[in-house]
Amino acid sequence: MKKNSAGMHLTDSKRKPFVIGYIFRRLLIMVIMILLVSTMIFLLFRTMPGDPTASMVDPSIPQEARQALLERYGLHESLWTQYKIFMGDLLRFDFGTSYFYNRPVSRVIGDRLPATLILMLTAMLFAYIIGVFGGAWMAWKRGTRLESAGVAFSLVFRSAPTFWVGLMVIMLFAVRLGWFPAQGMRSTGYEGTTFGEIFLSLDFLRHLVLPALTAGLYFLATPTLIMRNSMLEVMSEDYIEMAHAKGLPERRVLYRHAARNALLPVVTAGALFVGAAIGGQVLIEVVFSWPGLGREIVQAVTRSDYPLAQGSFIILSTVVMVMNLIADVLYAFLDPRITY
Amino acid sequence: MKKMVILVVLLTATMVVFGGGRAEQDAADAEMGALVPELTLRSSLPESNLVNYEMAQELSDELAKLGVTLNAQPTDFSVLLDVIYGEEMDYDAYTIGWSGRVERLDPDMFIYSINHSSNANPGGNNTSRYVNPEFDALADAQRSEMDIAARREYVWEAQRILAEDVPRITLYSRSNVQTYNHERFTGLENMSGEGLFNEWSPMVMEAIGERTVPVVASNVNITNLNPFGARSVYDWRNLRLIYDKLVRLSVDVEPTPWAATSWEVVDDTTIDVTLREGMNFHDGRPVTPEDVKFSYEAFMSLPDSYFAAFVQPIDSVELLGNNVIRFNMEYAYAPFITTTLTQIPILPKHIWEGIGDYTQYYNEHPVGSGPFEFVRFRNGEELVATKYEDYFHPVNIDGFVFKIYASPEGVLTDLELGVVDMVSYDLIPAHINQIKDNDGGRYSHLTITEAPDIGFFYIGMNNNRPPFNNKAFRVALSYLVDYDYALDVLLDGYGSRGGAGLVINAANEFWHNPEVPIHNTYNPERARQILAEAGFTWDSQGRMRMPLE
Amino acid sequence: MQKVKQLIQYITSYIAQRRGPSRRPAGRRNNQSFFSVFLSSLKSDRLALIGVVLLVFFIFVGVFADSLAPHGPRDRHYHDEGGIKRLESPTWDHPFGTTDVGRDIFSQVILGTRTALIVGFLAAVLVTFVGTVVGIVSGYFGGMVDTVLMRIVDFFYAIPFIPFVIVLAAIMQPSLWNVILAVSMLSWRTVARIVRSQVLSISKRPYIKAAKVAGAGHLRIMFRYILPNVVPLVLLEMAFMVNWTIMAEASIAFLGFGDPRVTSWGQILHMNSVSGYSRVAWWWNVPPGVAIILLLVSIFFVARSLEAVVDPRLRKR
Amino acid sequence: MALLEVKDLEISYTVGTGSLKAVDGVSFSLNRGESLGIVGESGCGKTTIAKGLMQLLPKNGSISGGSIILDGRELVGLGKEAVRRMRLKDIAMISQSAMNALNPVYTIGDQLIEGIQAHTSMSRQEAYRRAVEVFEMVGLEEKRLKSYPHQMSGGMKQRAVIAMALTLSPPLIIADEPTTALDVVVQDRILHRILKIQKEINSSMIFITHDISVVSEICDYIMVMYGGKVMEMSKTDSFFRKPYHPYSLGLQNAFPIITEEMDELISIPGTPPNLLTPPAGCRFAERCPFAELLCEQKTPEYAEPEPGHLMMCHFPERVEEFRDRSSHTASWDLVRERLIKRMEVSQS
Repeated sequence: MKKNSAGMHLTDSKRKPFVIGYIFRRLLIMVIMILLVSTMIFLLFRTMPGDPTASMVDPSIPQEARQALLERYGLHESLWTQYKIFMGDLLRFDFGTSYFYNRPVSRVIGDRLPATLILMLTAMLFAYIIGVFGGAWMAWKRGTRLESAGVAFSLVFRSAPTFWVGLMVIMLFAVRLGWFPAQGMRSTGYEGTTFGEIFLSLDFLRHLVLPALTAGLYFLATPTLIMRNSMLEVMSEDYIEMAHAKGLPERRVLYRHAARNALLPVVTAGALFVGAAIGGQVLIEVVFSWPGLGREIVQAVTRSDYPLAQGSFIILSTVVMVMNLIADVLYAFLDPRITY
Repeated sequence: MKKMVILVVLLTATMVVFGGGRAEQDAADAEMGALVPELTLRSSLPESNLVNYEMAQELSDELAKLGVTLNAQPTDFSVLLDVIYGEEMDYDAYTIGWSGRVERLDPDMFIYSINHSSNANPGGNNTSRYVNPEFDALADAQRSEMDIAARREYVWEAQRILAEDVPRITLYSRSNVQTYNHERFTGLENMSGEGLFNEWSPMVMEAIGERTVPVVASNVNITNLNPFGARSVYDWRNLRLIYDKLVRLSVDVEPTPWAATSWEVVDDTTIDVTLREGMNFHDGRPVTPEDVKFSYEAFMSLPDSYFAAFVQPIDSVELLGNNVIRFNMEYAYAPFITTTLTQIPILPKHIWEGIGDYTQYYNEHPVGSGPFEFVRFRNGEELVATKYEDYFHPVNIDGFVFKIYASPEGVLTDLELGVVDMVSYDLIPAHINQIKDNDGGRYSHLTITEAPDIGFFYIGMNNNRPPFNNKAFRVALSYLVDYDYALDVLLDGYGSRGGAGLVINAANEFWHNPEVPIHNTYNPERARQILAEAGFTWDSQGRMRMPLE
Repeated sequence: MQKVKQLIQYITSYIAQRRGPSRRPAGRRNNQSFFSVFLSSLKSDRLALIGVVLLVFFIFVGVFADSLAPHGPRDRHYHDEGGIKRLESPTWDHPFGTTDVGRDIFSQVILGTRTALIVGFLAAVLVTFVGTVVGIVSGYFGGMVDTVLMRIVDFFYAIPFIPFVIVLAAIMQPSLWNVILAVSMLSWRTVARIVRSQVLSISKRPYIKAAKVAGAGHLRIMFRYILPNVVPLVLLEMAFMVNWTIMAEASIAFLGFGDPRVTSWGQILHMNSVSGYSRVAWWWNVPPGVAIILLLVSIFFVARSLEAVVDPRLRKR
Repeated sequence: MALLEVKDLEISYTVGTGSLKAVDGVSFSLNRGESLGIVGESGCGKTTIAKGLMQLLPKNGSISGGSIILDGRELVGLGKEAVRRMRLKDIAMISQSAMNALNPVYTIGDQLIEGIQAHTSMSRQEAYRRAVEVFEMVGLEEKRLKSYPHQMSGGMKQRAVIAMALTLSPPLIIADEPTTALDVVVQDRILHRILKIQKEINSSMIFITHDISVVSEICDYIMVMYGGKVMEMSKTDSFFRKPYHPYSLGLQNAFPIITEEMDELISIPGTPPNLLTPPAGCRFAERCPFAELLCEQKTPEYAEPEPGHLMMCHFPERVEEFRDRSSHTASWDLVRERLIKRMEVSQS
């Protein structure tokens, strides 16, 4: 209950003795899921046409050389042997070496993942802050033109392809108005190397604005509309009338009592939305030349860089699962009725 | 509910109309030849090569008018390579291209490698499966002829045969049109097949304004900093500025002594090279003949490196003392100086000798002896290099930043915003036009450069299979290609004309045979005529049939 | 005994009184009221009305695309004096202008409408079919069946969408079917979950228990008694799936994993971006972009109104 | 002077195109320490009166006429802030559904303290002590303040809701069917506790229920409502000794008073009138076993057959006959047949 900073102190401190056990159980399931996802993706890649050497070598190279390459990457082995090696490595957190980068996949991903995550989390944060307050406000204003306008606004941006909005946003804010940089994650030749220097600098934040805005506008409809519906539902609850009957100020009823409860389904929906959101990042990354993992996946797949594509896919899956877990735990913190 | 039902019915009806095919009976016209089989043309995807994609679709439309079904199937590049280099050799036709890398100025690649029958087997570069003994003899002869004028005779004659046999139809060559910011930099060299970001520009270009480190834009990511792992021209564009080479091709594509002060052709299979004195690697250690020997031998030990073809003729490398390095060849190899010596980088032996498998080394911080010193590389973002103060040749800029974009569109934006100073790839026609139009003076700071390219893009045909095994069919096909559409419309004129069997174009002045007549006009009537003359017929349904044996 | 009877009579009449005029008929009659409620809600909900009008318009355009499109999608158009009409801004002949090689964008957008509707509709049907079956089976049988099915659902929840479609597209030849297949493979999870929770609450209703007691078979109960009650919800999900698919198709096409030979809105945008004229020829990327927005928005507006019908608590707008 | 004076109160709802009067011309007054029970079927307007007093009407509802005077102050037309201050402090409500009246995400204590602090300048500690006091009053342990609603039983929750109403010792408490959701044994205990506390702190109480027997036990006065109007109002003992209105008679049948011997339960057939199109005459006429033509044409006036005993019927003098006939099932069966016939007519 540390999360509840709203000034409420009267809580039963031993309310959630099972949280640790629950998280542990979930993590266990997650590991199994990851192994399943890995198996699936492994098999998918082996059924892919075109062996990786095709795009790796200059076409003018003799056939024997291609054979040598296949052997170097273990691609001449039987499927089962390849699978055993792959899974064995995976259990040691070894995704293998990228055919293209000649570099451990984990390091390639490590370079790219933070950029993807930060962009996504910023966009989600943006969408959720605006969406939660906006949704609550729309529920309050229900039946008015303002509400219709709010609904239409959020749905229009949910209906617009992000890459298209991205192009428009670049044209407007970067090219015409020149307010923000259009491409990349930081200025050319930016020196910073530590996490703080990279991700907390003003330069980075300026680059973050447009892509995060584009992604955020797309995400916006989910929290806004769910919050609105949920608020409408909650506002007809007896405890809201009770809060009024207690003579509490209207704003307190709206935000302390109604919004707090209405938030619960928003959190759940958000968790399920992450899966769609993190995949959709690819488009934003392409449009804004954002050096994220999504672009890497696209390249790895087109070049049949199995280890990198597999690794990225597995990592993205893991991110989705971790986000789901976080949302569930968050939900439990928000709703005291949930016990594990 | 009613509305939903209607919707379902309507949509289903649409699908039936949309997806339903016509199944017509084959009313075999008995006495005619076999039907021309249904063909598949594997073309590029629009995003990898829009012109090839378009031309393939157009050819499909043209053949349909002649009663031949040709499915132009856009195919991913790696899949395409897998198909045309695969064991099964199972394909009819495809579109692809050969890039005009500087070393391909030597005719060996375009004459021997892609047309000789010895390469017509699976995995070989003769993906047209073209076999002509008369041609083979010429191709062999030019290879071992060390006298350049005599060699030219062979090459010219070989071109004549190709133009007649039409093993492939060249669609077009694309010019190297690039751009740079003339308000910041001057003195750039534009090289054929290389563009602006070649081996020379970074050394000779000069800063005008305050910015002394140009930002070079790329729309393709760098994958590798390891010379043994590097597989694309994009990797090499940077590595060749960090690692030095014995010989460099000058702006006029003349071999110029570089890290080597001179070379001597002792006999057809022996070449002596003298290494320049006083050079150091970026870590301060001297460059020695041992490093050179090590580098060449390392590449010789890897059959699948980017340079495998170039070191293949080398038998051994000897050190003769006095900085002289001797290359013993297995057979006479005419292009040795222009290709091999200009391509193989000199690596520091003290760094590499301890590494087991060279190809698996990431080489996080490359150390070479070239004009630029590696600073850092951020995957997907940028590679930064700084001027190497100790270099024997003057360098005017303080370094460069190789900045990576996800799309040409992004580069154009940053060109306009002044973030980028020059590009390292060929601009697409649309962007050339936009920069030239200079709407509202937005691109006034940019200069467009143009150089012809010796590479070419073509429609490949499997000469082993009907109907492509019929020479008349191939020739007729070359009349169905709208070369004007490719050059004037799709390329906006930034390129040169293709033609039937053209492999060495006019940009390669020395080797190109101007006297060979090349069919390069669109004339469907003539095509029909050629086919009719060759015995092709059309049945009652308008389908084309093969000539009777 | 008499007293007990009277007590029951009292209780039932009391319940009837308490529920008052707002009680809704249970069972099959739901569907009838569903559409009439929807139609009547159109009168008061202006957004839904806009949505219906737009949607009908798009369906009309999609169905009659062949007749409505003045030209073929790949036809090149020439000036009278012979030159190709390259990158011309809108004129009467070409209401949305022409592409860089002289193709009529208006015709392409019209033909793209049909593609969007077909892709969206097909995938939505597949998704809702699989999702509904899994949801009903899982919710109805419960126990081990439920556990297993829900674990499978969890598995599919862990797969990132666009990367998965890209992999699928790479494995198979680029085609519209990839998008349909990928959407279907990953999106039934949502429908299954929602249907399951609905079924869980429905199975507790007295008439289901009554049917069971009366000896109705599992299939009969699932299809005769449960299915009609989830239909409104499923329709709603189907609407969202249509949108999801159209958006996915556009995204995949933009990334270059679509079938370039099929005229779709995403493909028009992709060709626009590949050609390099995206910033010059606004008439080339605005029409397909706006078409996507309008079609999706119209479906959202209609779905939103459906949602209010499905969930009476939202009807108080 | 009376604590609460309600005069000609009218409350209307706008529904769709029309509007309906859910409460139509209700007047009553209540002295300090006294309690009034309001009974009637669902939809008769009793809860609407409660909401009207609290000014907690939903958005489509409003007080369209009459006045409510509490302690000499007119409540109708009071500003928002004044209304807010009045709630809990002057009029507290014990709500119908204790199950849902507590916010599930906050502890009971927090919700109590929040109410106290909204009206007083008490510190958190003081408010907490007050909360403990009222918890003791309703018989809950102090540690329960730290519980969340879902951790308590229905009875405990109901007591917590009662405690909440008591925190500021308001002069008027409105209990709106406070025990409907509970089982019979708990119901009884809670009712008596409410009664006891009401006497202790000497506040007035309005007790709303559909269960007429409850009123007989705990209220000083009773008001029977039907279709938004008061059908009968009197002192409780007078009413139970001698109910006058046919509707009251029907209600008594439906809720046998335990002390009296009754053979059978008789319910009133039919449903309350639709107030969007209220009947022209007496609102109960349709279901009344003794209705005559006059009843369907003309709204009756209030009669006062005994001092302080008001009723709305055209035939106060026939009360003895009504009482007798109403105890027979046959009279009510007649109504049922009449209703069925009418339904058939309107359908054909």
